[in-house]
Amino acid sequence: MKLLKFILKRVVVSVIMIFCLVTISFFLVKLIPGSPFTSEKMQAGNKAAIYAYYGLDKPVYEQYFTYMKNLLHGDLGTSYKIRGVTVNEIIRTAFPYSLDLGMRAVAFALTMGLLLGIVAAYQRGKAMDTFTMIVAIIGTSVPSFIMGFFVQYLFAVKLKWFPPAEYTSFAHTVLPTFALGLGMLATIAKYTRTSMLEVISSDYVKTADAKGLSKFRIIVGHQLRNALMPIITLLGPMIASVITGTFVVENVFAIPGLGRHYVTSVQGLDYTLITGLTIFFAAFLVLMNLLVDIVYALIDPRIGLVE
Amino acid sequence: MELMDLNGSAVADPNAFAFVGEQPDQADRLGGPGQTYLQDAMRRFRENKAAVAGVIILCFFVVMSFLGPVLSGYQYNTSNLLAANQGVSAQHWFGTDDLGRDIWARVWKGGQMSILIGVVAALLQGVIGVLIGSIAGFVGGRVDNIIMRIVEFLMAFPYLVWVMLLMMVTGSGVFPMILALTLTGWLSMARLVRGQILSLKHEDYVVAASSMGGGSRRIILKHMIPNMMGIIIVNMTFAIPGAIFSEAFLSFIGIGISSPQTSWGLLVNMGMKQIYAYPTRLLIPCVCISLTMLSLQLIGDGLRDALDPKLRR
Amino acid sequence: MSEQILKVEHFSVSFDTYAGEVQAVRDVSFALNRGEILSIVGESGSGKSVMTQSLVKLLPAPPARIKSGKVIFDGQDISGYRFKQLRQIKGQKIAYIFQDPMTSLNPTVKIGKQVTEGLLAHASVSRQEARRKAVELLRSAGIPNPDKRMEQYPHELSGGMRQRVMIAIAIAMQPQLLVADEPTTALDVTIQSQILGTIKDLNRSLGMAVILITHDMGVVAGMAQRVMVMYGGRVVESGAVRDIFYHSAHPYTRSLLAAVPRLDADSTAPLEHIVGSPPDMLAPPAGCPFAPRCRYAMEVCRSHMPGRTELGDGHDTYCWLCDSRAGETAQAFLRGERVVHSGTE
Amino acid sequence: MAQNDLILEVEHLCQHFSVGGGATLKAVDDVSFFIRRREIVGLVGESGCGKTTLGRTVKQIYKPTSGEVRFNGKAFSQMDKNDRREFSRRAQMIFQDPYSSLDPRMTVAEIVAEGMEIHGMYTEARRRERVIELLNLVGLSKEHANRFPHEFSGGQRQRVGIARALALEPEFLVCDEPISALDVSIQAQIVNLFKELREKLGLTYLFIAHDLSMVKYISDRIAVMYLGRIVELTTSTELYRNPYHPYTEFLLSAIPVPDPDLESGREHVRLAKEMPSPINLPEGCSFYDRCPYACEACRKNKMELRDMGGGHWSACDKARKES
Amino acid sequence: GTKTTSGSSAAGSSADASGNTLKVALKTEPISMDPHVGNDSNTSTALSLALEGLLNVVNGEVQPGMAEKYEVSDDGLVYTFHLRDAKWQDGKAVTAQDFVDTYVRMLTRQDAMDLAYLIFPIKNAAAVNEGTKDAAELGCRAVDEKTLEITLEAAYPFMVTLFASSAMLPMRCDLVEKFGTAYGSEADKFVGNGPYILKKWSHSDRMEFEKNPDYWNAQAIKLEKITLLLVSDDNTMKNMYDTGEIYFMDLTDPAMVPSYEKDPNFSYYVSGGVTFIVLSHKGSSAETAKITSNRNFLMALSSSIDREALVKAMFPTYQPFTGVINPGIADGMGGKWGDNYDVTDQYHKLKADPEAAKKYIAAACKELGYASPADMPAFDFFTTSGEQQRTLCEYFQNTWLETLGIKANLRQLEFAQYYENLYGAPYDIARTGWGPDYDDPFTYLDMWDSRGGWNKTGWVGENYYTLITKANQQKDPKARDDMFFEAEKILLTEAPIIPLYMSRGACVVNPALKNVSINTFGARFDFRYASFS
Ligand SMILES: Nc1ncnc2c1ncn2[C@@H]1O[C@H](COP(=O)(O)OP(=O)(O)OP(=O)(O)O)[C@@H](O)[C@H]1O
Ligand SMILES: Nc1ncnc2c1ncn2[C@@H]1O[C@H](COP(=O)(O)OP(=O)(O)OP(=O)(O)O)[C@@H](O)[C@H]1O
Ligand SMILES: [Mg+2]
Ligand SMILES: [Mg+2]
Repeated sequence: MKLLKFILKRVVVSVIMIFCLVTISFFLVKLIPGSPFTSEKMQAGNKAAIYAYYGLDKPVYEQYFTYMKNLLHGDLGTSYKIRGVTVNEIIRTAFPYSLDLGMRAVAFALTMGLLLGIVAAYQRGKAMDTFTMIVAIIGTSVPSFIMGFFVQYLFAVKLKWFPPAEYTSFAHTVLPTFALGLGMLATIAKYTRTSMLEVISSDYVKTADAKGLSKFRIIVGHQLRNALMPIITLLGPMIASVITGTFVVENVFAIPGLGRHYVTSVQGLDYTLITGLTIFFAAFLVLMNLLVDIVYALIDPRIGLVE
Repeated sequence: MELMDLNGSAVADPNAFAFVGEQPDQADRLGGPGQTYLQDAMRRFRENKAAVAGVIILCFFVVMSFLGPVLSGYQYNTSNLLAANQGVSAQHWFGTDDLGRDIWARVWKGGQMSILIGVVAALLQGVIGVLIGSIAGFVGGRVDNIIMRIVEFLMAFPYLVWVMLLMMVTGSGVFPMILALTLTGWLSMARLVRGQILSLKHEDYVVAASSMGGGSRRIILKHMIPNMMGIIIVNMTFAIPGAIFSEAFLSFIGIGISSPQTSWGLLVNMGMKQIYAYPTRLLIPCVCISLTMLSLQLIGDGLRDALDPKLRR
Repeated sequence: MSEQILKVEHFSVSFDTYAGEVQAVRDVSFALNRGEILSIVGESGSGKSVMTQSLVKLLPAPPARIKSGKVIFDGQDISGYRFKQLRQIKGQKIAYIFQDPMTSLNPTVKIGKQVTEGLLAHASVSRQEARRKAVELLRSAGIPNPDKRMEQYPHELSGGMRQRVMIAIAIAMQPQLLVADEPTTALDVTIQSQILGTIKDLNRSLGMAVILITHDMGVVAGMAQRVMVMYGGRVVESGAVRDIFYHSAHPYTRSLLAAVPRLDADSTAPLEHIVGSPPDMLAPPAGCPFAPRCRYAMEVCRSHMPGRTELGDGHDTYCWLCDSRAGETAQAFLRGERVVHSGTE
Repeated sequence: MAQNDLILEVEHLCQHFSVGGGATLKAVDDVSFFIRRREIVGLVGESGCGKTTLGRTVKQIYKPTSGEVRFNGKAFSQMDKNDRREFSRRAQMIFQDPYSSLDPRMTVAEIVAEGMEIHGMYTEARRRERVIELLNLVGLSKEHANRFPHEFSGGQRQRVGIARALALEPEFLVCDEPISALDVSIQAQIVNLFKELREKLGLTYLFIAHDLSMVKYISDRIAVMYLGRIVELTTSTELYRNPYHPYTEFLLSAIPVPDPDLESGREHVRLAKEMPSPINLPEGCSFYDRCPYACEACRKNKMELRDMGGGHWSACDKARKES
Repeated sequence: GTKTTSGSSAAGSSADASGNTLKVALKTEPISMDPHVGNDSNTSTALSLALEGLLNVVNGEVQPGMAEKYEVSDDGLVYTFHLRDAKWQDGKAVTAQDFVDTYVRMLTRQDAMDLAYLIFPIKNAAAVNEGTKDAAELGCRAVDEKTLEITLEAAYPFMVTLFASSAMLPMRCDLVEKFGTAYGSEADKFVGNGPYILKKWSHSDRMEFEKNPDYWNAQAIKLEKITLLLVSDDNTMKNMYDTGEIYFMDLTDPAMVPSYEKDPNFSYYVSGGVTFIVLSHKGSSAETAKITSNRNFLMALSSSIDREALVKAMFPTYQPFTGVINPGIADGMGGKWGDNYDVTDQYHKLKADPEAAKKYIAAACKELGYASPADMPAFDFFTTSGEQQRTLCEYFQNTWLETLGIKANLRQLEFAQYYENLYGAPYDIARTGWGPDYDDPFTYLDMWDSRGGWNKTGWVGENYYTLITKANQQKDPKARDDMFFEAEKILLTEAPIIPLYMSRGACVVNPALKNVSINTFGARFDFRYASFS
């Protein structure tokens, strides 16, 4: 009941937030110099005609009202650059790929990251700790376009274990999952290690130990729970941004996800697509943060649902 | 009856049993120089070999980024097409690029820029993030809610649009770019700090400090931040490479550092394009970045350990 | 089957810190019989908790390090046991109740789970069964409405309540040895007597041996069969409870007893206390750790740690005053008088 | 004169917590008492009866649900920012839990000096001296100053907490079981210290404790709490000699005596029933369930604390009547 | 070397498994199956599979398409096409009226007119596009169901390649009413008449084509299925090629060429692209405008550049260039433009000449009243985004600074902003390029017509315009070419153009894949007759 009220309240606030976001980005985007309809061979008169056709010649506020009216019906408009295709359609076809890849990467990063972080904390200063640090360094200092290329070259071109690109079978998902997950993995491992170290010497862990619990139960049931807090905070936006698509990895592995649209829509000033993607991402982010807050309250009952 | 001491040896000296009575002043012979938490942490940091190694590596890169370009005798931006695409040689220690520019000089010049940007951006992000996160977590209630929604707003707003708008107002260059990096970089730190503050708020020592009349500023600075320093440091060590690579991306879409200046991120991106033809062009800046990250990680871990009085050597 | 459930020999524990080696426990030996209640009293910081917790390696290592010593539990030397082997003992055969109820319970886990998980780890019981048993345990530890409490989190409970939860956890497996580290420090007298009663009942019915660490001399008097007094990481005296209370042979034990207020005592006169502060375990004194604060200290006390003096009936003390050469000083101690300083340098 | 003599007045103080499911937990319920200057008032009671909560509310850590607390004649609700600041210096609290109440990342010196820094007392150098003085005062030495809390035993930590409180030269101290973690010799030292400080500095204490013999020794008056209410309040000698309330009587009987011969023969009274949950308090007297003297009337009527004569306040006098 | 020889078995097996399927990677997605919306090489490749125009170009040779045969009037102004009995994929017959409707729509539609100018050679087309003439007056007429008559403005010699280009592909205008702007945006919103049928189009991902059994020349079509895959990363494309995932790769990035140059399956092709630096006579300020309009200034910039060394160092597959017309273009006399006309090293030099450059700049300074070039303001120099552009322009920036002392502030812009700047916003210097639309020198000259189209530098060449107009009216191809050569000279001496280099296309084909047609005009890569060996 309390939870429901909390969620409801947040949803209302979030809708307002997204409304502001749409409004502000709608107007701001139009301030960027340039035009979605330039091309090297465009005749002067033709541009005006196209603008008129798409209603871009009207005052911006009028365009805004039209957009908002359509938005109420769930219509995000038609892309200017991917001719004739609606933004809804673009999201509908591209998002499943990003979602699938993102989920895999998150699952991979989370399991491996937590594992590495825990082991590193336990083996502080020993081999596994060093290994985790190396993973963290590689994961953060090697950007995903290099990592993507590297795994593709090594595992597809040299070793021929996996296909180099596309996204049609399980074998295809392995390399992009790894490339996308590694950075996250590094971050998660590092944070896990840090917060595990804070928890490891606490008294309640001693209590758990004295009960004769197995290492696994002590770690999972007692240490991890408390060590997870900062990681969960991190995870919200991280998951949101990963499952709504990542430009680089999708680019390297030729995955038709949403990621590239974030970049190309802005580069091409595809106004409708920019705004549509912004709404989509914001909704996701809000959802993830809401989840984070709920999980927060579930994990640490002292905090409660902060409104 | 004559007693043995605990080790089983007898005490022969007859004077040993002279009465002295209590001398409580000598009870304690505690050692340790007079130190505060910070001084103590610094000492422990200095005793940490790995961390010191990190500092040395970092110093090396900082020093080389200024000294390196001078050493080679080549300007980082002078092109010499006739000497283009050379490999490693006695003249050009790291070879030359497509325009015949000395890669050694470029790498170190790029280091200057990347380290500057990474450090300044990470620091700014850190300070702003900690500040705003602290306020949100500490004040709580409506303020927290509003701040967190603003953070969400900023996170959701398309980054590139921010950047392009910013470019309109400020033009391109190092400082607009640092501004652009900071604009969104502080968000994760703020969220993280807020989360930590929410749980630290309930600690008794925080309650104790506030009941003594300690203001929120003091409580945050003296109690909460030191107790979440581990997390803050990790975030900062991640923010630096983040800034370095974002810079490269921004530079290509026109808002970053302007030509002919260069940076590690730019060199990496260029190297990536030519990976098959000239793999060393990617390798060298990559190694530089990785070593810098290594040093940062070592320093970060060392700091974390030094700042945690509970940890052993 | 040996009469002794626990035998500890030459047990030393240190902490490696930046400042150096903190020698928290130094060469402690003692034994505990089945079904016996041994009370450990002593200065705070004298190593009581560290010593008892190190028996099954509960302290994080590093920094804690067991330097030497043997721990023979139930006829087996467990000092060389690794984590896996110790698991069979911890919780099941040796259970602990810790000093601090505020931090000893996991703030993010419901009480119910914290109680049941020990049961589930050792006994093959169903979840339902474990839950039912947990409710029973909580009730027997004196927690009202145990059903409701099962669903609560530690922060929703008062300190006393939390300690009772700790007790419920500890007695869950009916261990052979219960180490109760100041179990009632946070409790009021009524609950204290109830908890102690529970412990005593278990002690009687199961033959469970108990190590009871406490500062409350009244509790010691009521519970213990034998008492061990610690100071500065060492055992200074041990013996049957009456011997300690009525015939203590160590100046520290005497000072301790003298400091206890009595209900019938005059409350205007100041309580007796020991001047000075406890020794620094980073550089513990070579001799008797109590020497600097001892009214009857002699030169030798400073330089040499005395060996054991057996006073009979298991009453042992470690004090140079028992040495025949102590002469005048020992006489004064026995009379309970202050030594009048002869004034010679 | 009378007004001036009272350092703390508590009137109908309530502190209710809302717990899960919309229920409220009346941790402190309609409590009224006062403390005179230089007086030590002991507060005893079953764990969970609300002593800490009362102490914290009095120290302004919790905002009371209702009721009023007056410090030096000034009501909390009337205090402005300066008054509050002044109050935060003049009234100090020693926390029940010596482990969690010290910042793990501060040295003892920093912890002790903090209050002085907050209130800008003394110069930097003088503060450092003061820290050493205070540490010595509570039985720690100056070499402890640079150590961190985790390097101390519980008792040593508690002494740090006491030094921290004393640093601000308070006139009123809320001591939430300040000595229960200490060994007897230090208990004695600290209790002596408290008494001495009262003589020297005219301090006033609200002294929460479990150890009844210590409470008796230190307190001028003692309040007995049961389930959020004060059930008996009188001078310490009177209370021990002449308990009115059945709960007090019961409490006294549970005190262990530091004498094995006496103790071994003694049978502690054990109450048959357990303490009722503070969440759903019974309608009448909250001790009804467990009271050996309970009658039908007790079940229905809540007993108010009232003066039984000679400044002996009690909510019930059955114990006296029946014995 | 490549892995293709060892990987050919893998390639073969994957081809068998999917039943004679060809997988090809494209760097950018085809814009639309509506032929009026885009005509970049990838779009034209996709269009060539599903749509067929009047004529086809296969390996640079014109072959019959929908038109079985055609006649040209003696004056070269009227083309009459005789259509064969062909069907759209939905069974409707392909008629002459379809073509007429298509061209009218191309000129009159409101939503996408970027390409309309391409059919301006048809009589009255420009006027129809401007709205000054009625669509009925367009020189395009369905004589009967199967006969199409097209009348031209002038007897352009390049019309045959234009008829074969994607700009003149037919479309189903009746369906446009149904789908509106979305026509051609999805597989189910498009009807083709080509050798393949578009079965599936998953945007930003792939297009799947299957053999059209009803295609008039179906027996010549060997492959059952062709998949066009979007792979925007060059390295990925290389890795896919090397592992045998794809059978063909267009090496758009010159950095990729060295890896394959010695491969027997590697080949260059003429892409016709030329790259320049242009100066704006309008300038970013009044002061710079004066400088950028100065001829000596332009020559100073130009002669300080070492085209030969630059191209060798940065783009080893390209060629330095000092003209305007790509010498590889048809000269209308059966040969190449470069056979008879050559301006190499004449107006601009292949090698840098710092001495000359310094003389030029000194002259410019004198003319403009500067003591030294250092007194000149910094110039606004912009180019498109990307790593290579940055390196390239840094060369100019550095060279100009070191040889001349001229400062240029480099700015990289995204396309959407780059063109906007080039057309509307003030600037001083820009790097730009041009690719030919049809196989005729005119395509390189037309763009410098200041009165419309592309040239927004502020340079106005009245004599130039009269010259090229007159040239197009010449019957004799030699006379026409001579006049174009004259025009090229005017551009090189008067217009604010600094030519830099010509790009060259390069591709590798898996040896298992045969009969891929590569064209400069029409479909860039035509896979219709491709087959596996
Ligand atoms: N992690 C640690 N690092 C360094 N020293 C420690 C550590 N833990 C405990 N000590 C030291 O070990 C000694 C023994 O501590 P212990 O907790 O056993 O005392 P105790 O006898 O249980 O005291 P109390 O009665 O107050 O609980 C103390 O001097 C303490 O300072
Ligand atoms: N923040 C809180 N939220 C909800 N309930 C609370 C809170 N703090 C205390 N309580 C409840 O209030 C009651 C009184 O708690 P309090 O800590 O004051 O008891 P106490 O008398 O100090 O006990 P102890 O002697 O064990 O320390 C308990 O039932 C406790 O569970
Ligand atoms: Mg202890
Ligand atoms: Mg309490």
